[in-house]
Amino acid sequence: MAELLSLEEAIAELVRDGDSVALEGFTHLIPFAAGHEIIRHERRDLTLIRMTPDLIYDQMIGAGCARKLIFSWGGNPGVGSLRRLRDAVEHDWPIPLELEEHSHAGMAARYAAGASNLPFGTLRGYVGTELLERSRDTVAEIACPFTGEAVVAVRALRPDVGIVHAQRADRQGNVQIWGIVGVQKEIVLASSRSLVTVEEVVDELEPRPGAIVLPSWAVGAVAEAPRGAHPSYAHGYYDRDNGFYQRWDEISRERESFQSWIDQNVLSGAGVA
Amino acid sequence: MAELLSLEEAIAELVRDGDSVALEGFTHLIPFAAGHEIIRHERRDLTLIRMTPDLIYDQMIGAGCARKLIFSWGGNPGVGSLRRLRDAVEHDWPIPLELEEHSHAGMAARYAAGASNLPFGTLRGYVGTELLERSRDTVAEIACPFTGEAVVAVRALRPDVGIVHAQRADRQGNVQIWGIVGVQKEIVLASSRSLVTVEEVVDELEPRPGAIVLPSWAVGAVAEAPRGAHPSYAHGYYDRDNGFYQRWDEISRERESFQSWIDQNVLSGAGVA
Amino acid sequence: MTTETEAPVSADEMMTAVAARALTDETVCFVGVGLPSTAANLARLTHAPRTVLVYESGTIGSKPRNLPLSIGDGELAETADAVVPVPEIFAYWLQGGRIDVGFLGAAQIDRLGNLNSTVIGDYERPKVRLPGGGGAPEIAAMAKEVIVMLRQSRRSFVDRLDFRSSVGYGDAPDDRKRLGMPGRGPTVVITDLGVLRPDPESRELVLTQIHPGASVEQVREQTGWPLRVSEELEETEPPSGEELRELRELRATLEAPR
Amino acid sequence: MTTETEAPVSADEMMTAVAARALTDETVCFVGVGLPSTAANLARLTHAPRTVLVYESGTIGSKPRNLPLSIGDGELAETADAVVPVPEIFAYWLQGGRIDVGFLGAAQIDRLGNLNSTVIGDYERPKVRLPGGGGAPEIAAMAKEVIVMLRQSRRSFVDRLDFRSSVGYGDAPDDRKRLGMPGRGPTVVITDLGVLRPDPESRELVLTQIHPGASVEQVREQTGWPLRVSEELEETEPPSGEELRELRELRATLEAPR
Repeated sequence: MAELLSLEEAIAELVRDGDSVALEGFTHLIPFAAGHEIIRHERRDLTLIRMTPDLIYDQMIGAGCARKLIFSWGGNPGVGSLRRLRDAVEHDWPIPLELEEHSHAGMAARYAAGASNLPFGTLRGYVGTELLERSRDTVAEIACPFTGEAVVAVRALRPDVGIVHAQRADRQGNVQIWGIVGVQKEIVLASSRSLVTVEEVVDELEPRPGAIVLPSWAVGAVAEAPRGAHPSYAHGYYDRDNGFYQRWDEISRERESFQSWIDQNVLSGAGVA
Repeated sequence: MAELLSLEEAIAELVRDGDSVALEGFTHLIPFAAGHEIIRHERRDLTLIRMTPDLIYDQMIGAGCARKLIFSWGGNPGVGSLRRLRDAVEHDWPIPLELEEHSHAGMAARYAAGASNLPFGTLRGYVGTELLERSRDTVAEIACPFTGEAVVAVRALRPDVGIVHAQRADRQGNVQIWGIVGVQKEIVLASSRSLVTVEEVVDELEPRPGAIVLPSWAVGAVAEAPRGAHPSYAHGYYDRDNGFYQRWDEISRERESFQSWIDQNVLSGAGVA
Repeated sequence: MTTETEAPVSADEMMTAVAARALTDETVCFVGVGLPSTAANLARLTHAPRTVLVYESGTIGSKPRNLPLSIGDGELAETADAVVPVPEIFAYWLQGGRIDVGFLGAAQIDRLGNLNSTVIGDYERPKVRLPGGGGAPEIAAMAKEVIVMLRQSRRSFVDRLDFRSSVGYGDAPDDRKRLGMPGRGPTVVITDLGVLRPDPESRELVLTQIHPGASVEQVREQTGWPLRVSEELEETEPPSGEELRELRELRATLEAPR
Repeated sequence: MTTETEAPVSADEMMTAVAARALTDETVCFVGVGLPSTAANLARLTHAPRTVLVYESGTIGSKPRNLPLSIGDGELAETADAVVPVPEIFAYWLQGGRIDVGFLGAAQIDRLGNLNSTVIGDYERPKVRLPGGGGAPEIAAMAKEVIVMLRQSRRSFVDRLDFRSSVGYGDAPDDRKRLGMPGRGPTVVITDLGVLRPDPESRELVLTQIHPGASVEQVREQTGWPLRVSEELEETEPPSGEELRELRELRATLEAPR
């Protein structure tokens, strides 16, 4: 049964220095509040895992939480670069950042393999690209034992901690997610420990079209975090704050402006931007 | 875009002698009407594929449609044996039946691999059982290229024709299924040609909790077949006819009683039992 | 609904009640139809209300009021916390290592708890073609532990299986480890005569419990190998009035028209 | 909403209109944000109303009224025929061979249509770290054909990519076949100056169409290899009044507060 914790308790308990941590949510339901709590807890040497690092990892990388990034597309969607990510890769600021780079299809297959307790996932991909050569530890060509055809194996991802945001949980800790469901289920099931932050805890999860439910006993902890996905969005609760994504380009441009934004909006505990 | 056809036209057009055909539906939404239409069309030498052959394949095997059966559990659920299946395997009546036998997990992985255009699926299974030895053409042990761990590869299933039953389609041929969704999506996507029989064709598919939609352009043909899953059930339309499943044990016990049931209930065109 | 509680306890009822007792609360059970489904639901309705029932049709957390005749009855979906596709139930949930207890039946069992549900006689020319493995091979491998339920006779408790559909302890005590099976294997075998458990060293099934009215001699007679009997053989507590009432009410839902 | 139709046609508008025209009706498009999404929606709102938009966030058949800024905006889910998990969109739909047209952008392209969206400079010590491959490597491999959109300059049309993120025609005309790629590869490359198409034999990109106001000289100057020009070079038809109006209305939804 999932424990109902405060966000602060949950991060303190679940995320340790040196952990591999996946905060997922494909554009939708990105767990910003949880990421900010990790910054406030000053966790270090994390291996951060996310298909699209997005602003949340730009912030965590700039704040010095990450030693390594496992990802597949590291831009600011519709806007441009992730400037803190680039500064870490191009200039080792604030510390060097090791990259493990995949395609979206590969990352999705790695998560699904992790959720399935398989050591690898299989796909047709990577062939002919330099991604294959760059990632020999986690991508390998294998032959079909029946047809001899070459396909690609990608190493399963089993993060130490998986964190997602969802719309709702009930008081028993059952979680309900609707709209774009991304890889939310896979992350919770693939990770050794898991946390779901939710917009609200309700008495009963009313069935909804397109909703999936993660049963309480498959979830580690649930923490209430209203607007916890802002500036991304929570379908049925609030829209994506496209303006903030555009402003981030300016905020994150210089180390100083970034630092002062983090100081005022994250470290002060004043809550999400 | 899916063609809207009559059931008779659809079977005439899609199912040919010698085809591999999967009529799926895991207990729920078993396409009985389509199976009966195949019997009426006197299709022969089919390779029938289904996780649970159930009464529909007992009928098709007894009627002489099948040369081979690919399956994982061949009983009458909650009742006992499939007597026509047994008669074919044990006494070659009406003709010999070749078996390709898997586990449920293996069949599900084979369908998913087919839908994914992969030559094989991967699972932990079969090891230590005689199923592995009996099915060398379709099951093989492979090693993880990263950890060296042994896992099992199962050959993908890509039936010539995939047939499922669903609750509804709209006039464009988009299909809606809810309740136990089984492997309905996988079969439609894994097969070269596909047919979805539906309880009714409606103007609009109103979203429903737990429903999935197969877009028209991913479906070959749609045919209206009210009560087309009887004696299995269609969630929201009618319940499972448990009494018929129990009576089938008697009907199918002798070749004569079976034959006369088929004559009166299928071949006469009088419709489903 | 009124149900008979004064009729004598049948063999099926004894097996079901004993199986239900083997479930502690908050256990996640992967359930097949028949006795296992009855037992898991009985546990849920008596001492283990938070037992989670997972059916291979993809329903997670089903709470049926009526016993299902098939693994995929509509009520299992209606009362479930979640319904997932069949490939997912096997990959993410069973293989993912999230099932505490798997229930299995079989036509034959051997002394190391291996099961046959495939054929009697030769595979190519069987005397009886049985339904086959279904979900059992992977349940036997992946569930954290397995409860086996079958009636005891020389035809079912055999020296040598006609076909090995599912692995108990294989051919030797450490075979599960060698085969890479994460689950512990069969921890209890419940029959109409008694209960057998694997010896902690050799993994050979040992009679540890005997039902009221059965004798050790009778159990030995119905076992196709020289049966070991525990030095601390216990007698099964008969089903209580509450167990019997709930059980008979449950079974009545199976026969009642819906 | 009123929109300007008298302003001169911008480079982005020209590219978008040309890309939209490349889509025939009932095409299933795998779409990324930015110009591709605008082009596919423009096609849907003009000559190809049954174009099916698939976004990598898992939305199938999205019919947005407002242009999405990100690949996963809520409106894409709300207006979709189906929303599926991300592993499924890549496995069953893209890899399953159900995508007719994939749209791709890039920072660099070479003469055989291979793309770089990963780094400028050395991978370990990049001058510019770009976002990376994302969905592109598998879209390039699996979509039945690929439409590439990028602005033409010596920095983008290069003799040698700094990194090969996605395969066009590899290093030789039959490389796609050798690599087991089911799709045909890039069939058209649309720039702000013109349109390039692969030579049927050598697969080298050839200038086949030039936009009004651009010259062959100018295109050659902005290409980092000796550019071949088709003997039947055509001039692009400028966007019609309807195309321009729909396009500007669409783009206005991107900037408008929601």
